Amino acid sequence: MVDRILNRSHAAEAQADNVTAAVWAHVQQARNLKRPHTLELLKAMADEFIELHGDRLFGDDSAIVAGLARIAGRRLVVIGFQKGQDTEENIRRNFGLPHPEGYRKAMRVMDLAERYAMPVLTFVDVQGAFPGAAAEERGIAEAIAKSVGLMTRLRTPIVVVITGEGGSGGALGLAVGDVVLALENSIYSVISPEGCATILWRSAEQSQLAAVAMKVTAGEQHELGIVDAVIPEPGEGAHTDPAEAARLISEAVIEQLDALGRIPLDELVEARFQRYRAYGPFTVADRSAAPPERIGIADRLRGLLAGRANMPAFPGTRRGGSSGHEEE
Amino acid sequence: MVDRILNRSHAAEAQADNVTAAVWAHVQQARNLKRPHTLELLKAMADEFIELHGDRLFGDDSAIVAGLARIAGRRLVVIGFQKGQDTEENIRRNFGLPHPEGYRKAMRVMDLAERYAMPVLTFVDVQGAFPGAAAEERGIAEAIAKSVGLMTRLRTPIVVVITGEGGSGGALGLAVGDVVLALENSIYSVISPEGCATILWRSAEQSQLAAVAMKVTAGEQHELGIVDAVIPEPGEGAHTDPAEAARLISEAVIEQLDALGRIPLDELVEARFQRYRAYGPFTVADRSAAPPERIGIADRLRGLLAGRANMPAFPGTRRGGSSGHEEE
Amino acid sequence: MPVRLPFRPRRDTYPPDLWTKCPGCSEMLFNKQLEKTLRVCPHCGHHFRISAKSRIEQLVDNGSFVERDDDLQPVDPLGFVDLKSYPDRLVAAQLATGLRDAAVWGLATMGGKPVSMCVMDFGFIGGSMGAVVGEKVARAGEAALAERIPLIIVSSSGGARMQEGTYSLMQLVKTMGVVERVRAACVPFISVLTDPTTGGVFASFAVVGDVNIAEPNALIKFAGDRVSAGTIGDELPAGYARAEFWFSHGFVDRIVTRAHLRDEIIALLGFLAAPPVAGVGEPVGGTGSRPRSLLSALTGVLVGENGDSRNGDSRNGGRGGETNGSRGEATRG
Amino acid sequence: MPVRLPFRPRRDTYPPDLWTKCPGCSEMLFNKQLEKTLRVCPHCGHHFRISAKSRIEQLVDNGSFVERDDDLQPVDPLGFVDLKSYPDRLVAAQLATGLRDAAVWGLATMGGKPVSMCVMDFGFIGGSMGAVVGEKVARAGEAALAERIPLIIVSSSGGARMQEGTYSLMQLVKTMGVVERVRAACVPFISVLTDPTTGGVFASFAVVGDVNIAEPNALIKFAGDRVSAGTIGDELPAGYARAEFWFSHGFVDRIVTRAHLRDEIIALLGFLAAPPVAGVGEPVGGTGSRPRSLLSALTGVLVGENGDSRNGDSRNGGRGGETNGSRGEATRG
Ligand SMILES: [Zn+2]
Ligand SMILES: [Zn+2]
Repeated sequence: MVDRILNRSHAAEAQADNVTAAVWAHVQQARNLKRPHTLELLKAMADEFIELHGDRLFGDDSAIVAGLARIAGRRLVVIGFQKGQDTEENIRRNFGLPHPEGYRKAMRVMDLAERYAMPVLTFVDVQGAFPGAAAEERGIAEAIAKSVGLMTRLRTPIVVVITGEGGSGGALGLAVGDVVLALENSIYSVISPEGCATILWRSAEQSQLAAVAMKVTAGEQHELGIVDAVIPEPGEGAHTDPAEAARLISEAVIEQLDALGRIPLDELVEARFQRYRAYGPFTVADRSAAPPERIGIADRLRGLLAGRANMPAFPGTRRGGSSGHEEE
Repeated sequence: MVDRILNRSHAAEAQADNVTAAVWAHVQQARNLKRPHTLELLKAMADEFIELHGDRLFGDDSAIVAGLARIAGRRLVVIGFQKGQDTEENIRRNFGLPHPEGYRKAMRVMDLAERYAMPVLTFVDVQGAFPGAAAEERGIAEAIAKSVGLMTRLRTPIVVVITGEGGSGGALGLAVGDVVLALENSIYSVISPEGCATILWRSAEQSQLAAVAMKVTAGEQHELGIVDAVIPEPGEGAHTDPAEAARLISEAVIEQLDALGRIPLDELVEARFQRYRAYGPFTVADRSAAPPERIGIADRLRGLLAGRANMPAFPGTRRGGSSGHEEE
Repeated sequence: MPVRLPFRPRRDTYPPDLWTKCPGCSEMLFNKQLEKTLRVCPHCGHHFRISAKSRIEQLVDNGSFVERDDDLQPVDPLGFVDLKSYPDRLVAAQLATGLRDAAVWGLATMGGKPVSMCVMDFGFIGGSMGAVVGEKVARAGEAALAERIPLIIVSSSGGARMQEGTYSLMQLVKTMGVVERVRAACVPFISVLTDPTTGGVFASFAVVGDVNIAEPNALIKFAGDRVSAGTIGDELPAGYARAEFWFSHGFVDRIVTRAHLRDEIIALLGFLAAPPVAGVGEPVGGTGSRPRSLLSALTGVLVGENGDSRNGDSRNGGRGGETNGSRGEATRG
Repeated sequence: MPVRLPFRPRRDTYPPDLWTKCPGCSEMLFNKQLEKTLRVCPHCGHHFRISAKSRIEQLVDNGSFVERDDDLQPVDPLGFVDLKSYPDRLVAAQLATGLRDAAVWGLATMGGKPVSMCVMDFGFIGGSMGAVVGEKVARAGEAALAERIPLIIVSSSGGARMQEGTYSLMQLVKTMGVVERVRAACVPFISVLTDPTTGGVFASFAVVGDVNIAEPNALIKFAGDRVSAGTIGDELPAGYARAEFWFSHGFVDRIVTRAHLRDEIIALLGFLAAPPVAGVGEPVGGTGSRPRSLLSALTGVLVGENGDSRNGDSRNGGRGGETNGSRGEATRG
């Protein structure tokens, strides 16, 4: 659809506008405040949930909840982001924007999962980590890095469900898994569309174009191999029938857990590592194509751009790497 | 000497006063602000020292220093308490009273010691952990517990040197080792004499009696088996000749490291565990001495106290447990 | 000749036919009634301190507790004398509590599942930890390790016992050493912090449970003596160092009222179970099988594993006035 | 037909016969002189950004660096277009830097000891991390693992590369996965954070070195874009998110001036050496033998292990105006 935006014929432009509007509607849907969050989903899915609190270092972050849950007879550790249901709760939960303590609590509870042989299920719905100084100076970067690192090696199955907004590193801190599922109306991106537009378009108003360019929708992320499967949402979206949404999620999660539970742990962890090891396509240049004599940069640029047939892969290269999941 | 204080004949009283004065002079010596601290000792002992900073969680505690040192050609991790040399430095170092970040930094650096096969050397000289709310609320208790726990299982030799005041849990957080040495004028106690007096005598003014009762001096702690060996101090004390004090410490430490280095790690860690597992004498009561009929408490108390021949061990019990090191 | 210590079970420091004034709300409470509410004020929820024996009775399946090592007895390694001699203090504490020292440990079942449990008694020299208390905590941990059954420690202590000097300080190391082994072996450890849990007990095993549970308003802190001795003159905020303070500072997982404590622990035991072999535990999907314990054979007192409840329903009466059972719990089917 | 990319080595963005105004102190600095001080202002100590190639030259033993995987080339997996197309940005960056992407990795020696090194180049699309950068970091880590030689990563990056979308985000996982394996294998990892190290690079490998070193005043932060985009309106204090800020907040071990960086790393390598077999390492007293590396045979370029210095003393001239080499260093014999 990006190509369409570039070929600015009137028809194409109209079509691009349609696409952009559709993508943006999807983004709005993913951000709908009424969507069920971790605790609402657990209420519907779990027979039992014992929330655990605190990072044993500094505090208890209410924007990330974690605990022990029994779902369809299975013992699980469940960790997820939690926004408020109303203004008061939203303030108490910092509008769902986590501080480092949230990820450190998550790691502590993941450690319990590993030691007591419980699979981990995470629900991801966060605009991003809290961007203020309090989170920064207490090491939100360190907390996310460590949580991601722990999840690459945790010796128990991990199923991730992107339920709303999978926003950047803040989301990734709980989103490393053997299986990554996504609700139909969810999004996942390396940076918020607003952030991307601010940097690349130098205007937050171009967020819609950024959302299109980054292919943020669950469906597109599935095509890219980042998301393994998309879970359909009931009615006009998960918030219109949270119980049914929870049922669909539960069904999908249990199916995955059953499959993962049959894989020996060593293999499981190795496969998870290899999954992420493989992400990100690149090519290998033809070494025989040696650099030419140095000439004026402007001329060369012009010539190059004119002669360029078709990116992505530069001509004269052979394809290497993989887009991760597609390779398996 | 406690017995002497109890038998209040005049001669004995005078003698008790002498003992008390001597013990208190020892305490003052241990607390002499001019005694060399970790960095001063390292300056004299180490060919090289690279200080490492920060707990990777919240801050860098300047009351505990940690780093990589080369002493007599050996790679070591050295961790120790650090007071200031003058008022300004004392303020910057919080008068040598550590916050949780100090112990968490220590644990991080101990982990490096284990992974890169460097023995750990600690210097202990601290009145106690910082007793204020900032340390409390960030988990000084948790930090000390975890540091003690880590030291019970760290897979590398640990040599502890009590150089000044070994005060309570704050000191213990860096004082678990395969070998515990103490400078001649140092002290080691479960609580500061002032704290003990406040609680048991209900007056901080009885600190001197508390110091006597707790047997705080290095020599007494050696007799109790808590300290393995006492390192003599030069001249009027370590502060009168820091270079010579450092040389004597270095000599003692290297001798211990040589011995510890010959022990396979599994055995070393097991022996360390068993050392601390055995500390603290107790007895096992004779089960045939069944509880009598219930009678008036006061009468019984009186009768008991009169009939009691000699504590510690209650009559009718066989001795069990051990005083730790003495058993080996 | 053995002197027979006049051990007598501590019945009740509050005679059942009298009244007690609640320090929380100043209501006069009839002791017999208070006993039925597990010594929690039905008006304001104030949790009175209780003895180790009462605590155990409230937690375990009826009659399942088998005490171990009740014959361990403290000695006086330093010849310690303050205003009284340590032996005198020991005898007085023994007479008052019917205990030989400030901790009781043993094996029991909770909801039919075997556990190793150690409970401290504040009535014995402030629940302070000397060699015997450290030894009992260590043995409880070692039994949990050997049987691969959960370790439950209920703390109530002023900290290390000064009268045993640095031997008491070494109990922090002894207990942490064992608890680290329990952790490494993937054996569960639930720490219950009750009023008060301070000093060296808070700075060792009590703070490092897989799950830390605290009773409401329990005083929990490390720097007890020196703050109170005026070393630091900070103004301390209301609620400082209480259970709720530690909850918000991230060191307590859950605050649970006494009425819910047993159920809460049983619920946790439904999740925290040592896998068959430490650190291995191949395919972990499914429902998490736990190995049939050999404990029954050893103790000879365990109720059937299916027994998820016990009798003693009388205990469940009279719990009116309790507020919500546990903080931050989202759902509980 | 292959299009031959006009790769040219970036000599110097500052022609040597001209002057540059220091953003730190506004002094006019003669570029040739600036080059001699490793692009550090001799007046105020301002550290100018430098290219990956310059960085490597400054750090490794002369001529010892053998680049690996210089043929890895980015693609455009999303067909990304903003104000320019991603391929256009790539070509422009390649022309400007002579690099195919924002990282260079290879094997080298420092003070005679083999290392695996990966250096980022901020000049290439802000040093952003897409698939190629992530791959190079991962391969550098894997080489360190395979050879059991220290891993050294010098970061200089605006974070994840937006144009590769979530593939860029996945580079955080890829790199952390490898770094976790490096750690588990007891292979040393020194992370050098230079101006700027932000976003997903700070939130992955850069923050988790065994030792984290930062250059003075380097901007280091995670929440770059959103703070600057005005999402949060907090007043930020002076020095916020600079190297010294992170030092005082406990995330940076040492702040080291560029003039001392090589010596500092070599000194650290004298301590941080992978033991013969991961996690085993029987008796650890003595002087810590390190296994004779097989690397020499593989690279064929290493200098002798005794060589603790290199030539290139000219580099050490003209370092006047440098202040203390590293913060908080106590003694250094
Ligand atoms: Zn009341
Ligand atoms: Zn300047």
